[in-house]
Amino acid sequence: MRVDFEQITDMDYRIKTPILKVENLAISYETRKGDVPAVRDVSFEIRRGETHGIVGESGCGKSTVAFSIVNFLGRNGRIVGGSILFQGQELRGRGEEELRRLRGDQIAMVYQDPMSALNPSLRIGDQLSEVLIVHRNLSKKAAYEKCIDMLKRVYMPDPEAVMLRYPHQLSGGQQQRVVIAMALLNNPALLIMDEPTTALDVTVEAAVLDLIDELRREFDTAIMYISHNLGVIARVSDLVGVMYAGEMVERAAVEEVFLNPLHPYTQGLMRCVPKLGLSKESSYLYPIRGRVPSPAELPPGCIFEPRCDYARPQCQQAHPELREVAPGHFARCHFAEEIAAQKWQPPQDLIPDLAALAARKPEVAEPILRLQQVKTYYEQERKSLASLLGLGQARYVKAVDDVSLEVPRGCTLGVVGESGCGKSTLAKTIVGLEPLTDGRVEFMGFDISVPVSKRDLSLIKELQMVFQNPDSTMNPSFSVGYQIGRPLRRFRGVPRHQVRDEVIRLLEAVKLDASYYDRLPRQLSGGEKQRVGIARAFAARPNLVLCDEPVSSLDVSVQAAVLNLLLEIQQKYGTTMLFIAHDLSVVRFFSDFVAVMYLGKICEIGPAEAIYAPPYHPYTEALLSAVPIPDPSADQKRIRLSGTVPSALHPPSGCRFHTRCPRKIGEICEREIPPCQHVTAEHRIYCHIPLEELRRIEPVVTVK
Amino acid sequence: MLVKDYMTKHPLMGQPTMSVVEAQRFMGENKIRHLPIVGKGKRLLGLVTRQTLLVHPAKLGSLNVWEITRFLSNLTVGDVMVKAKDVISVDKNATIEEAARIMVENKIGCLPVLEDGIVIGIITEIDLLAQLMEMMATRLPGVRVTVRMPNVSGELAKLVSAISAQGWGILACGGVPSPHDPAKWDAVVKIRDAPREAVVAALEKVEGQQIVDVREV
Amino acid sequence: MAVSEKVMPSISARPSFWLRLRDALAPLLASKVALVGLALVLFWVLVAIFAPFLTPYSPREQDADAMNLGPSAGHPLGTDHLGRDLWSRLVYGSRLILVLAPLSVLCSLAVGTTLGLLAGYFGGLIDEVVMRLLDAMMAFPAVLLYLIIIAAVGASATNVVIAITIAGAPGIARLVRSLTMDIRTRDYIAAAQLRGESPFYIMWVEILPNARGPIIVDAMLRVGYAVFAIGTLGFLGLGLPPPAPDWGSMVCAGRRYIWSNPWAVLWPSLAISSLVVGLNLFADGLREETMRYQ
Amino acid sequence: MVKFIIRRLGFMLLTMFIVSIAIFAISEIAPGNIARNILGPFATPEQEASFLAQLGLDQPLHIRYITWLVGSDWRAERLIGMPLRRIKKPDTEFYEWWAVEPDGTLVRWKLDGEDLIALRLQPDGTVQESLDNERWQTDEAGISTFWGVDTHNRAVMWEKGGGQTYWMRAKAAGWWVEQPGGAREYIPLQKGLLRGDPGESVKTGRPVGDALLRRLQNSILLAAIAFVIVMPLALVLGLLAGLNEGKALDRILSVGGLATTATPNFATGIFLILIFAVWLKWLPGATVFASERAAFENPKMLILPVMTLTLIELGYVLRITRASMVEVMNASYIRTAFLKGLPYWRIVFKHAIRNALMAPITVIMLHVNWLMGGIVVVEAIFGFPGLGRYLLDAALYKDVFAIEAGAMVMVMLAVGTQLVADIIYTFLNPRIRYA
Repeated sequence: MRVDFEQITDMDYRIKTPILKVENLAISYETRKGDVPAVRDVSFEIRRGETHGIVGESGCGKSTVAFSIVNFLGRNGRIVGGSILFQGQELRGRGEEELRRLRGDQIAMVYQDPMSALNPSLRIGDQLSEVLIVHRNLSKKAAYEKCIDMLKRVYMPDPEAVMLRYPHQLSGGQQQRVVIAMALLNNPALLIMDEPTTALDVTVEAAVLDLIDELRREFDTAIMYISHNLGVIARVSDLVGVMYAGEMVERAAVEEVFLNPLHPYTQGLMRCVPKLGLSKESSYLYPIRGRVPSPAELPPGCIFEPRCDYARPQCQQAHPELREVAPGHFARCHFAEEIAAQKWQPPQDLIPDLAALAARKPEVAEPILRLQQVKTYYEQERKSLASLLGLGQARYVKAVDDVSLEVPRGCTLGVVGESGCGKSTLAKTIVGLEPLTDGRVEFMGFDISVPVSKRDLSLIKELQMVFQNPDSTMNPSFSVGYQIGRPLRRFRGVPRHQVRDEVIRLLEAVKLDASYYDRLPRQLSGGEKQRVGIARAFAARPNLVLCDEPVSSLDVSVQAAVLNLLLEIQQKYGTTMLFIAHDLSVVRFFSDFVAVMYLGKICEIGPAEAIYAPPYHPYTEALLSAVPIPDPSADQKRIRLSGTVPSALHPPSGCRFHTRCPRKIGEICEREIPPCQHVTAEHRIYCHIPLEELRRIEPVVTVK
Repeated sequence: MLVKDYMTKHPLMGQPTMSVVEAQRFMGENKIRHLPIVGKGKRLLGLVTRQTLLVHPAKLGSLNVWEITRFLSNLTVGDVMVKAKDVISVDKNATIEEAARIMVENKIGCLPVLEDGIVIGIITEIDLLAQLMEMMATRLPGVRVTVRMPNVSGELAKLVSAISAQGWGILACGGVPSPHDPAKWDAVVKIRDAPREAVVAALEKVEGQQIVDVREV
Repeated sequence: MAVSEKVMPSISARPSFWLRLRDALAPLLASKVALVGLALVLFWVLVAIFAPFLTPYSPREQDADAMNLGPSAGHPLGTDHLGRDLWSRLVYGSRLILVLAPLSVLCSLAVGTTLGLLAGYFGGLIDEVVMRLLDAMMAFPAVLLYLIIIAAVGASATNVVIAITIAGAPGIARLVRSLTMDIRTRDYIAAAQLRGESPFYIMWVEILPNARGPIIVDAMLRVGYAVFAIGTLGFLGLGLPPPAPDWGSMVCAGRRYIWSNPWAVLWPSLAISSLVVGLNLFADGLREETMRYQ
Repeated sequence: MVKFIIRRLGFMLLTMFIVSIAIFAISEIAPGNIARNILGPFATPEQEASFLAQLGLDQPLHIRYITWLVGSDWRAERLIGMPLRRIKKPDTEFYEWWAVEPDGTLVRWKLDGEDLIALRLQPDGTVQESLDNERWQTDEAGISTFWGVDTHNRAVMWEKGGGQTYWMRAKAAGWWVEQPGGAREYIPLQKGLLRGDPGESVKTGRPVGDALLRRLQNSILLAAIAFVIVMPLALVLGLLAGLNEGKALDRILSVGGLATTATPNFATGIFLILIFAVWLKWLPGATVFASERAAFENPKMLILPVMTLTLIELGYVLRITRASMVEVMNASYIRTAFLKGLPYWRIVFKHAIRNALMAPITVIMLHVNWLMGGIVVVEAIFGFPGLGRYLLDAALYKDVFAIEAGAMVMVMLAVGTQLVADIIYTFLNPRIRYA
């Protein structure tokens, strides 16, 4: 019998009572300076089986909302208004014992950094099973069996053995699976996830997100998903709430928020993120000016007014309510309809010199930097007594293993890869902070294979670096002026009395005014510190600047400003750059050439456009399919890598990627180091799979 | 078609300490008719329906107005609920027709779904009716034909092959013993993308079967 | 952050000394415990400074007619077994201890900081050698080390300072080493290396100022320990030679007459306790508050 | 984990080696000081030289170090040409060194004028004297020499016929004599520290090892009682303070702990004596050891010393435990436990305490150095005959060998405790156990 049930649309008839309904929630923290309102007037509801994303930059109060639901605000936090209805019943004002019974049973929570979420001195099995033992009075044996079942459901390999392990014996991704399993053991009605994948690598993150989605369908759990990453939110959510400075400024279905944002802040956010598929010639990032106000000093009217391009006098006086602008689409803006109707024009000061950007496309010049079979090994710290006495064999972490590449003058080479792939070590090797184990680094025709302490000052000057962490990039003891002035004096011999003027000129180049000269680093925000770091690197007028994840710890709106600044300065000085990042979208936006690294080796290198289009190296393909794209309409192939990145102490034989490669063709991958295949003169792929076959792969991302 | 896939997961639940008044309000606000009462770890303690909340007049007979008020405000859900041992429940792996049978035989409107004594969901008559509705592809357009056929194996196959011979798709298909003729079955098929006349013409040709009802919905 | 944002632009010069002092003192004033400690310490500091104005007798003036007396109008705290005024001895004793203790801490700071910076910055073999030596020094109970050193070189003010320096330096070196190893990984150190700065510039200019917080708190605690140690040495008979009005030695001498004249041991014991406890409370309050601010 | 422990053991040995050099160097680097300390400021240079020679202090530093560490008998055996043996003198605590003749008789010598007299120990314990001049070896210059063992446990090279006179210090009498023949070189015989013989006290002439052992027992008794009282008390109070972070109980315990720790040990002791002995007259203010078992016969006199030690340690352990507990209770995994809906006490006992006690155990054990300092002071205050008192007396008298031996024992105890702490820590911490 051939019955044809195709295309039956899923229309749920059931009345969906909200599992969680938050209304006008307000939370304050007591501090020495009095109560500081951290969250004000937040309302949203989550139904059964729905994922409600909450997105916002750091410090906007998203985690506070999450912890208020389980009434875990710490000693000085307090809910001062509004209501939290869970399963139709009010949670505010419930006794501690009642709430305790709900926690872990009906409401579960997963948060960032699984390693610290698990007790280091208890076995995984004990930590899992006690949830059942406490809430359901199960016997230890029965609880263990249930836990093993649950571990199987989160695709944990070898669950019986995992039950007996300690947290430190699992990888980050596995730990997060354990935490998720722990949260779901009691089949909770509500699952709160606070940045659950932020600490994970992009390929692992993709797998965990898939898992979350699958489990949600199976358990019909309502999920409150908190993240700062627009891409992740776009991937997992049904509904999205955008938070800004403690208020929810917009709330709607995910497509609405991403494709048709109504609030100026949301619109600004969307213009800040580089999108995969756009290169720097075709797009420009428009940062939001200013910075997030501190919760202690909020503007009296609309909280976004000081940064808003549409701000009018009324915005300064009246505080807008969150109102339904379109069906199901809420925004907190007086003029949402008006703004939605008109087309956005970048403000005058932000209009980029697009023509110049386009014209900048560098003719391929001679290489300024050339790496030949560079190897950087670290000796593993030896701990046995034998090795202490000099016996035993030294083991090496092969952080960078046999890397050859060239960077043409005036171009930017982006280096991408997951954590531990050796990209930062590569940069440090080039500038001479790490000693080279083998190979040769050539810069402007000079051999610079020696550590920085043995280099000539005039060579040191030509290679400068912009660092990742804004908090450690500046010496907290010295003023901005001193720190920028120091390289000026050392490298360019600027006379003492001219240093100040010169520093101020540099500060202006990075869009900071002269008043910053005397400030100490702790008086600067993250983005400002990063700007000073850039000014310091460029003070020497170097020929090559290495940027080691310069924007990865910044919020998106600040990130955009810093990226733009780097582009602008590069253009001004004609500097060559090496840009290291783990974010493929950023690299794409920023680079002329891209190198993809895995476990110390380059998999694929070539012009940026070529990397993001077939033929791909299988690893590049997997990376691209894992990147969360902040565009719910984009189509992305689903390729998931199994397992975790092997240790660089014992890298796999043959092709390093063979243990996780979804396109492994056979024993040859395990046995032989893959050959270099030239797609074009500049585009090289290191893989055993013939090029013709790689060319046949369809593009991973298609944007409608 | 198992209970676990069609039940309502994470149903609203109450505690035995809830007052009857509160429970009435709660059920009314959330528009539900059945409220499983659970203790620690969602263990089923009892079930409250709208009927159980209507206090039996015999209990109040001897009380005056003020005593009634006090009695009612002190009355908790735990006092009036159907105790767990009397609650008829269903396993999550039961089929939905099994659930329907239990409900029909006991003349009840809802079944809590249990796993090791813990409430993991609830299935009500509405859920079952909804599935009937879905089985008949109610929300999709097509030609719905009722055919009366002998209670002999192979008859349905004849009907289906006649439809597939025309290249049509079947949206839904089901059969019940004919209420009018014990030797016959009434089968219902819903055919998509087919003109009504063509359907009638095609099915009339099937031997031994007669079209009882045709409609486009 | 937000506060500084508002205040700073109006001030064009480098943050003034007073502003920075206020910043530094703010956490201190917030802690009651630290204030109590500070008060105790200040009391003794003032007493030491104005010693001549506070005492009617010389600390060494003996009075054979007034031996082992209890408190009286003439001798507010009584006299010791040689008829010396206890108050005068206490007051001049504070001078002694408040000079010797900070001095010895400064010496161990100098030694310890240098060793710690070297070991922490260079690592490798230097670190290994220094650490093994420090481990060995730290294996000694401090009192034992004092005993050995004083037994070998004899008791004198200089030797006491030397002994305390030797006993204290390893601890400081360890602290500075761990701070250095932490700070060494910061990006601004890499930036300095990329300016081709010399290791000594990096150690003393880039690293040390950023390690100062914990070092200062530690040094405060160590001044307390040094007072403690000087007192203990005196009590054990290994401190400053007799006529010096050393608090520990006063207790040591008075110990024999404890049944007839408890005052002679009580006052110096109280004095040294109050000073050490004061220093500790102050340092501890300081640490708690600075930690809270981070 | 075994590797880890072996590694720690290796480090400990290395540390002890460096420590032994340090102790030795500090104590003996200036032997002139030692001589002057003992002989007084009026000794002549000759007397000083002779004194140093008799104690073996005229030898180069490294020879003395080796002698001290592993003994000198094996060196002397080679010179004498006979095996040497150490026996305990019956009914005393003194040891005697004898040379062993091929037939097994024990023999040593003395010089009487120019005659060498052999003393042979008879099986009944008496000593038979006989002239033994044939052992002299005379060289071309007519100088006769002989290496033998004298009656003061030294290997001695006697010499005569050189026309010199020799200074002898008769130890018991304390005066000096001149003789026509005499000892030219001395090697004080000892088995060395590592073989259990750290030498003889310069002050009493008694073997240091035995005295040390007895004193050590007393000290350990004292420390053990204090430890048994302090640990549970301090840990419980510390955990309580940590759980109540910021509340009144915590404030009181923290500040109280700080105050008791910071107060110098001797002051604490003095306060306790003043209160309980002088004013209240409840307890004795000093310890009197009339016999070996005095501590058991009159345990009341131990109360104040133990109390002083307890107060010294209590505050420190309490504060460390508190800090650790506070840190653990603020840890992410405790938050997880709360969010899992576990009851409060289950969180405290199952999740927090184990982690909270991990850090203090090492820190507390490291603090054993502090405790030892405390013991020295407490023993000094109460006149308790323990190791600390012994060391102090040795230091006051500049009794080098006693100081060296006592110091080595103390450091060994300290380092040993730390090793034990390390091992306990590895057992408690699965991260190391399953590394």
